[in-house]
Parts: sequence; C-alpha cells; structure tokens
Amino acid sequence: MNKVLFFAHLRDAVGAEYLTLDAGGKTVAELKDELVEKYDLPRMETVMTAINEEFASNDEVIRDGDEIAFIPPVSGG
Amino acid sequence: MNKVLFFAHLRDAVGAEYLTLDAGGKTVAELKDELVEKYDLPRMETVMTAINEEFASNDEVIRDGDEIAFIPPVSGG
Amino acid sequence: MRMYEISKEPIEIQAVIDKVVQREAGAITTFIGTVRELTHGKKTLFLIYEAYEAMAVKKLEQIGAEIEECWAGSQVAITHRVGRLDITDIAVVIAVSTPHRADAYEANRYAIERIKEIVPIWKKEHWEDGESWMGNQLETVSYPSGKPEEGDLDE
Amino acid sequence: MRMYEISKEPIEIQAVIDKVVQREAGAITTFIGTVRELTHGKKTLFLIYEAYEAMAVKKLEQIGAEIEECWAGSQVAITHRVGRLDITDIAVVIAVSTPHRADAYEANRYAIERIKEIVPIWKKEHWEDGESWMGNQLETVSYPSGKPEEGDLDE
Repeated sequence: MNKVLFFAHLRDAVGAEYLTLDAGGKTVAELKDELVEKYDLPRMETVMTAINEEFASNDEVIRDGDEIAFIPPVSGG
Repeated sequence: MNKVLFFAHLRDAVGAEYLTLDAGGKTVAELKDELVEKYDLPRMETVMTAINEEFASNDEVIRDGDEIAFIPPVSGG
Repeated sequence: MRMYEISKEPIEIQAVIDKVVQREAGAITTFIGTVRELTHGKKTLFLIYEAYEAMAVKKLEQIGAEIEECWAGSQVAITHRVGRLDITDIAVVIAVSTPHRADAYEANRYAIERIKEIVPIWKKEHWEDGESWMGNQLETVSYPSGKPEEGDLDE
Repeated sequence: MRMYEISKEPIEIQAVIDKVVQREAGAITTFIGTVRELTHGKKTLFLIYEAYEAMAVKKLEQIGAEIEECWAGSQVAITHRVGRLDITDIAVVIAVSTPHRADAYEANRYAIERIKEIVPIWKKEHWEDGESWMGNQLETVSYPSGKPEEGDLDE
C-alpha cells in the first residue's frame, strides 16, 4: 500500500491530508491521471511529485510502500 | 581659534587627540602643510579633511571657530 | 544543533544567528521574511503557512549543502515558521556566515531564491473578502477559492 | 528612536532589527560585521575601534537618507561599536527593511560599502607580534608601527 499526501489547494480538493491506496507498479503519471479523474484535481500540470521526500519525474515507477506527495507550486519564504 | 582633531595613526604621530591653534583665513592645504612640517605627519596625501563634521576640499578656507578634523583612510565595518 | 528547522513557534532571530557564529567569519547576513500588509494593493489580514515538514527540512539541508560547497568557509542556518502568522510576524530567518562580506550577501540571497523553488511550504493568504493558496514564488499564480473549477470542490 | 548610533557597549542585534520593522515590509536583511581571527593568514588577538563620533553619526544618517531615497519604502538602522573587540564580537549591525526582498539585499550591501568609504571610524589590529591601524576598506593599505617613517614618532 502507499500513503499519498496532498497539500495546499489539493488538500482542499481531495478533502483529506492523505489517502492510503495501492499504487505499486504504476508510474507517477498514471497515479496522477487516476486521481485527477476521481477528485477533479485542478491544474495538475503545475504540480510536482515527491517519492519518499525526493522529487520524482512523471515516468518514475512507484513501489509498494513508497510515500507519495503531490507538491503544488511552493510559496514559502 | 580652531580645534584640530587627529585620529588613528595621525593621533599617534601628533601625540594628542586635538590641538588648539589659529587657522582662520588659511586654506586646508596650508594648514596641512604646516602640520606636516611641524609633526612630520606621514602620508597626508591619503588623508581627508573635515570642517565642522563635513568633508572639505584642500582649497576651502578655514574660518575662525571652525572645527577641523584630519580623516585617515577609514576602516570601519 | 539543528541548523534547518520548521517551527510551529515564533522564530527567535538571535538563536538562528548564534548557530553560524565562527571565528573564521567576518560577516553574517540574515534574511528575515515578514508578513507584509499590502501585496499588489490588497490588504492581508493574516497568513497560514503549511509544510510537508520532513521533506522541507531535507530540502533546507540540501540548500545549505549547496551553499557550503559553493561559498568556501560558509555556514548556514534556516528556520521556517508554519501555522498562523499576523502582519509583521516572521515567516523565515536565514543566517549565513562567511569569511568575507560579499559572499555572505550572495549566499544568503541564493538561499531565499532556492527556498522559493524547492522547499515544500505553502502559504494561504486571508483577506477581508476571501482567502487563497499562493501559487508560486513570484506571487503571480494563485488559486482563489472563488473560481469555478475549485469552487465545486471547496466546501 | 535613534536609527544611527556609535556604541561603546555590545550591540544587541534584535534591538537594531526592531527599529526597521514596518507593516509594509516583507523583507528585513541584516549585516553583522564580526571580528575575524585570521586576515591574510595572520592571527588577530583583538581590535580597537575608534570613531570621530559626531561626524560618524552624521555620515551614517547620510547613508540612510541615500538608501531611503534610492530604494522606495526602505527603512534603515545602523549601529557601529567602538572600543576593544575580541574575536567573534560584533563591530557593526546594519538592518534594512523593504517591501520586496531584492531591495533589502541591495540596499544593505550599499550601506556597508558606503560605511567603508565615508564614515570616520578606524580599527587598530593587534597581533602577537605587533599592532597597526588598518588603512582602508580593502585592507590593502596599513600603517604598521614598525615602519621607519612612523617609527620615529611612535613611542
């Protein structure tokens, strides 16, 4: 299973801080597409992804147990 | 009369924080020349002058009562 | 000593500076990011900062490592606040010490620019007439809660 | 509140920063000049700073006025220490607040460069084997006490 974290406006859209789901074997892009469809997530083309707290590209394959996070454009500082 | 202030290595050379002397009517350059001769002041070509706490050029004329200061290259900060 | 922190409590500037004091340093610069009342003429009431904390600390560490590699003899400490911040409250403190002053300015500037690129922290601005997650470091992208594509899902 | 000071006492950084906090500012930079142990490989024991105090305050005020004219919405506070300073002691603190961060770095940098040009403050470095008034901001001109042309007059 995988913990999938949402932040900022994505958290508002999903209505939860995280979801637990099975994404093992899927690419980041595939997971994104699924979630966009299910939750109607806005502007996912501007959203970065992290796997286990490191940025990951769209074609990276998720392994079972990985923690996934969707990172909207950051605005710290 | 005029108060003439010395700082840093000039103070060491003159052996006093200030001198009281009559410089009214002289130019800055004339006063410098006199003091160089009397105290063997080193490297006066690198020393700036202030009259009443404002930088003054060599040809400025000193009036009675003006406070004169010789400003070696500064090294604050 | 933890040089890179995400803090739920107000940041004590002096404590961040103390972390980078070194006998070889002649210069320490700090950047203190504060909550500004007006942005593009709009009046902010307060902000909420949210972080992906574990990753944010890692990314701050990465920025520090980049700086210490690029500017010889430099030391870096960064603390970023999360939670609710009012006008003039401190959101971030960056302290950099270096042997010479030019480096201290450049390295510090590099730190804040990198924070705005790669550190997973977000701010939500609250105004009298609404609220919005700020979208990027240029403050040109935002996600106003009133827009249709989000309005459907916001409760 | 005195924004520009020459101080015989240790400088409290927070007190200088507090002077420039403003609701319109999103950024505050500080420059903290500290006494470095090594300069060009030579080991400093301590420094003595001396100022032409009244003029130094005026010149700091002038620098602040130059900054506030050049960088819109900026506020500046500067305190420079005089007397004996040991390694890592603070010689100067410059705090600048501005609405946006780029200005806060640039204006602060301008302040320290101007201090090294026009503010009548001098430092005497003390080493194990001697002492010397430092001559200019680039630290390339100095007046070692051992030189003949001065040696005649030094006691």
